[in-house]
Amino acid sequence: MSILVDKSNKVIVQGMLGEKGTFHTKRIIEYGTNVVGGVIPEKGGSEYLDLPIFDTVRDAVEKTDADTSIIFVSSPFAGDAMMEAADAGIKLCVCITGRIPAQDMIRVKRYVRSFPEADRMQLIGPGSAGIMSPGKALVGVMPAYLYKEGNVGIIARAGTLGFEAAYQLNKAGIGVSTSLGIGSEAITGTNFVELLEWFNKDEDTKAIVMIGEIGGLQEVDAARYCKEHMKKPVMCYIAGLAAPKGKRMGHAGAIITAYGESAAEKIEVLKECGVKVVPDPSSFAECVKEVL
Amino acid sequence: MSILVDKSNKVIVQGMLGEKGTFHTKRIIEYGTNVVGGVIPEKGGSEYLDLPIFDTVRDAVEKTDADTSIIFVSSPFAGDAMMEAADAGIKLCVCITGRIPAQDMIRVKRYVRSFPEADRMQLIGPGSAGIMSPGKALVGVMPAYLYKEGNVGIIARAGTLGFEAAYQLNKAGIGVSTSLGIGSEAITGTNFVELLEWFNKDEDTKAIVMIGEIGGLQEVDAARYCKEHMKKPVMCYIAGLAAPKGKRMGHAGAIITAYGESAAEKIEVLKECGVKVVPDPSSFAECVKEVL
Amino acid sequence: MDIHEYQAKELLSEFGVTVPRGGLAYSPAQAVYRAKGIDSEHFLVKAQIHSGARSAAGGIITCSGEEEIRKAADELMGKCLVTRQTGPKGQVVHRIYVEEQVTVVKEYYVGFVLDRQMERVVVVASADGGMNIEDRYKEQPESLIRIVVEPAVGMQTFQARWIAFKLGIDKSLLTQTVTTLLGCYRAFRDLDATLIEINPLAVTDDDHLVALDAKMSFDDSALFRRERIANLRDNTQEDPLSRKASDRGLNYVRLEGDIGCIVNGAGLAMATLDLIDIAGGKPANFLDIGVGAQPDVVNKAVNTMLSDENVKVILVNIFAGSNRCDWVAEGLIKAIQKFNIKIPVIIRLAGTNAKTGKKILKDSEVPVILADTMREAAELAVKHVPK
Amino acid sequence: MDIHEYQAKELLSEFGVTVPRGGLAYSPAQAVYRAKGIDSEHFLVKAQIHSGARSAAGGIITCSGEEEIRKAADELMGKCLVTRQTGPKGQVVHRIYVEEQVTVVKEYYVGFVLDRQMERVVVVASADGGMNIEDRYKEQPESLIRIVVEPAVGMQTFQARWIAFKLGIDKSLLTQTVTTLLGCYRAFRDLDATLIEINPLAVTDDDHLVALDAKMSFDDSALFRRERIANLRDNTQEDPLSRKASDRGLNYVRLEGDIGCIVNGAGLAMATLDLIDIAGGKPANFLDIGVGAQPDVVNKAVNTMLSDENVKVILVNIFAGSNRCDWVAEGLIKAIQKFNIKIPVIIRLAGTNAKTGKKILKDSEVPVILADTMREAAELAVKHVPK
Repeated sequence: MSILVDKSNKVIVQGMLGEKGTFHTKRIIEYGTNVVGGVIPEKGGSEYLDLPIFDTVRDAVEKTDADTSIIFVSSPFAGDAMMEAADAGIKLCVCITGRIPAQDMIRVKRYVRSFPEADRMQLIGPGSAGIMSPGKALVGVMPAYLYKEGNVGIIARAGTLGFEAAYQLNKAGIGVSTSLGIGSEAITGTNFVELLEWFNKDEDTKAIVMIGEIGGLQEVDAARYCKEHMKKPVMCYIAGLAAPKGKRMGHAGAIITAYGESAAEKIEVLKECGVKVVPDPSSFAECVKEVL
Repeated sequence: MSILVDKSNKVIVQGMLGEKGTFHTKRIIEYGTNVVGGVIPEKGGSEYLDLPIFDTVRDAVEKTDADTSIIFVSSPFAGDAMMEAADAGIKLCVCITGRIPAQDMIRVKRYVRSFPEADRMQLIGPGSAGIMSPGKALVGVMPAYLYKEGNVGIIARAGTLGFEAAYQLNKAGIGVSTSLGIGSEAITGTNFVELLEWFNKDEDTKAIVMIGEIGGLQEVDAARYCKEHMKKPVMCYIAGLAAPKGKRMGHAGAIITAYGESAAEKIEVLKECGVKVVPDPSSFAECVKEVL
Repeated sequence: MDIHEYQAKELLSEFGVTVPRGGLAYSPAQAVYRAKGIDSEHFLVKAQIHSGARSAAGGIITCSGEEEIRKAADELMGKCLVTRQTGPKGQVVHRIYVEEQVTVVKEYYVGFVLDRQMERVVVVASADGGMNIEDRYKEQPESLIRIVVEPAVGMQTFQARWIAFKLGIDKSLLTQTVTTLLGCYRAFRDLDATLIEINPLAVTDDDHLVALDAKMSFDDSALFRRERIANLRDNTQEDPLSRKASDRGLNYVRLEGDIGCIVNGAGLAMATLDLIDIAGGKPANFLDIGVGAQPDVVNKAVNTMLSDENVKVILVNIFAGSNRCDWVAEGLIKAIQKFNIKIPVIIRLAGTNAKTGKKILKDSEVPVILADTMREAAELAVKHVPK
Repeated sequence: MDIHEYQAKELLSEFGVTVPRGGLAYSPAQAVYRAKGIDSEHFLVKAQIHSGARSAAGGIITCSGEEEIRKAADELMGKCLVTRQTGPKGQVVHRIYVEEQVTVVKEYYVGFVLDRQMERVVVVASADGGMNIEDRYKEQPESLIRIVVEPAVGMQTFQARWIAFKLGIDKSLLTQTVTTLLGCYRAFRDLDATLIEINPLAVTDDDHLVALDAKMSFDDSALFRRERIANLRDNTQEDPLSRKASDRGLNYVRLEGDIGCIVNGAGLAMATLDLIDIAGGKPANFLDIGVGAQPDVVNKAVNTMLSDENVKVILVNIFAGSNRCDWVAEGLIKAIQKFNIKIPVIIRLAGTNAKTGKKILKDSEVPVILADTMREAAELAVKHVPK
């Protein structure tokens, strides 16, 4: 098993025409993911990379029964692309594009929430590295060869650190059930807690590696969730313990910052909740070995 | 029993300073309703009609534990007043003010829905005649002497027709459990179906009089609800069977008009669903007598 | 509130909608002058009335050259146009719009309207522009494209693109279409509109997407904050009595029959019309004096009623909630005496101080007929209509 | 992106916020000229740097008369101000704002900021305006007023009124306060701001509510649609190397130590800093070349790195996902040869084509030190820092 993506997902690509979109779409197809089409407004009816192209996500869903979408649309238009996916009935949307205006993301999340919970689209990203379920499907930009089939789940905010963890595990002979990049933007879709819930239910996942970083409180929420609900070992590395304190403007930012946003505070809460803390980003494999 | 209001409601008045607000607040207090204060921005800390006045609804709720609000604030500011009530934790808000811009009402309803269902404010109106539970409380502009205690529920879109029905029932010796005016504006809060649900559960209500009119589909929804769920006799008068077809502008209005918006169509659906149709607005008492 | 085509076009063009070049005229001479300012060979001279379907009613005339424009304008000015939308009395033309005639390749229909069921703005569009869109819709409802705007976020680009693709608009015009549709939506939202209709939205031979006609209506309840829109009101397009009543704070609606109705509250007005209908009569109008009317309002109401020459009987149906029947009675007596009313006046008073009110009327010398119930009042009114 | 006080005031005044009269100057002579255009006896000469807390650092000087203004401007121009917010390197003053001095009766603090937890705009306010608002907040968190804006409907009047009442602003100033707060909210929304701060928001002796200082920051990701805001960028307020890097499409952050780090991806950058810290070293900077960097980018990165004279060791940590380690290796060799680099270069390559990349480096003549893991690379870098 795996979470969110496997061979059954019917995937469409939004914005596959650019260099990045083309490069990764090819990789995704090569990996064996069930890509059923692409959406390129104005190019509907044509083919690209041997895939049927549609003008709109609705058309694509109607014609191909697609349930999953991956977005490479450039940042000024990515918010619209996410809403289009939600409107068309896409169930899982992975937005690779990052650097999306915060107000666009506020709108996207409001829009997604305007659907009844049962129909609501699961959004991964923006600024996500995507989802990789080794041996099943790749809906992301992960270098496939890094990932070995196995039973460790990976959830990383920063994409490259997720790759790094998979690489270290692979070298140590450890495989992955599903690896997800959830992005480091100010406002993102699915967070640690929701994915921990999925992993908790996944029979094939025996342990989970979380890779957090400074900013936000989702690691703290995840720590609390682990303490109360998690039936499997979770270990977590928090990047940025030595990160410089940025220059700041005004007082408001400091005032609204909550306890748990700094790396040290996150680590403190994780430890309190019994989550194993990975001391440095070279020790993923060693830590996983101890619990497997 | 009664629905929504009785002696236990703690009521505040928003916008009691104007002529209309003053007149009706006096009436409401005279009726014995538990009015605990008023909200008049800039006048907080003073007294008016022997009531403590607050600058904000939040203040009023904090100091008086108010759970109910009635709004007389003039129409440009009434949307803001409804949102303020919702924000302050008011559970039941009756907006007497009418002629509120449709876009304001779209916002108000969106705002009210942004609260979790358990905390969500019940909004009656705008353009409502209010709520009258004879012998218990008046949170509205009904002439109190028209209403006799009893077990007929009244729900009217147009305020004066609700008065007319109560008056006819009274002359025939029939009393009312609760009477509500829900307003005829394009976009309103609580509708027929929700109130029928309340009346369905109310032990003291033995029959319900609905007074609908042309436009909208809520009478159709109510008819279907009656057919499937209603355990008590419901009778309904639809005003406007002889109303002139208005001058119209363009085609869009005609296109989006659905089956069930005209008086004749409403009556047809009501009959199909087994709801007794009151043939004319002079026959409320006769119709009720037949079922009681 | 409705506005004219030329006003709607001016507003929409500020929101990025392309419209043909044109100019407003109040006289044939001015129409010619306007045309001279536009570099075009062919013109349309268009009657400005608050109604669509003007073309079929002869309200739009194609012209070439000064003389034809003058003639067309002369023909239209002051003419009463009866269209499918005006009702049988029609609308009189006081303004004329002179516009370049563009060459049309394809016509579409686009409408923005507030859907009260959904409590949202709905966009409807059809690849068949033109006059009989409702009929076409009734025959083939699936031919209509329909988009619902989520109020929390507003209309999105993907929705505009979807409409463009479903309409089958050429892909080279995609950006223009999106600009037009999103522009209309912003105009709708920013100006408190209740209707925007572009029919037809046309593709021209030089690949432009142009609004050939435009209609806009606005939310009366929001005019307090839309001064610019309120200033676009054209009184000549409204029934003079209705205007007179509304200037006096009353709501007057002219109908086809002979019984004039003075009522308080819109619900009671509808109920009164229903009862007259059941009794076999026909109302000449109804005049809603509002829920909390004061004595002087009754005077104004009677005065307005008497200006309507179709009224053969006056029916007064008052249910006093916030107001008082004795006030109404006094107001009626004064008005009947002052205007020396000879036609039958049937009065039904109920609610606050109804007994006092009835007594005042009985004790007075004025010849009124009192009724106890609404039904009785309606029946008496119908009975008193002169055969 | 941050902007200056004078720019923020100009923007906010367009949204209805009242600000004192003032003028921008690039020289003492211009400062005097600006003051002459303002009818006031007392002036403030204010250093324009991208930082608050300027007053305590001597960046704001009170003046009367031409000579004092000239002297104050002369003192400030070119001065490096170190405030509580600038960091130890401070910011150099290149622009001066001359403003009328108003008489203040009472000061408040108001801030608008995007709360990423709530995914909403949050308004914070305090009846204690001034410099030490964070300290005050830590001591008495309940003294802070806080409003969350529901994004579906935006900030509402009742919320602005609530803030005004809680601040205890005199009721005669209620309308002014509401206008100011709703104006700030609209500016925040319409300009894609991430921060608006008015500190202090002051009541003057003539009963006006005036923004005495104003700060605004903007969402870098939204600058593509805010051309006017993007044009307000003042390069002199940014680290020159950081600017140079960003012109080349790289992300450079200057730090305090001696190890220069070239990495790809922000996550890997943070991890690298963490490992250097664990190994007992101090980074001089980090330079993120992005996730999918091409060969020429490496060249640019090394060039930028060499402009930083604090760099004693270069640490390259690349995890190739979309890009390729062989490209990175080739780029590094070319750059090392071209710039004739003498300082130690530690390289860790992983991911796509890592083996080929390492082989290319080994086979080349350039003196680099290869590491297998991130940890090893960090330890080697620290070891090679000259004592």
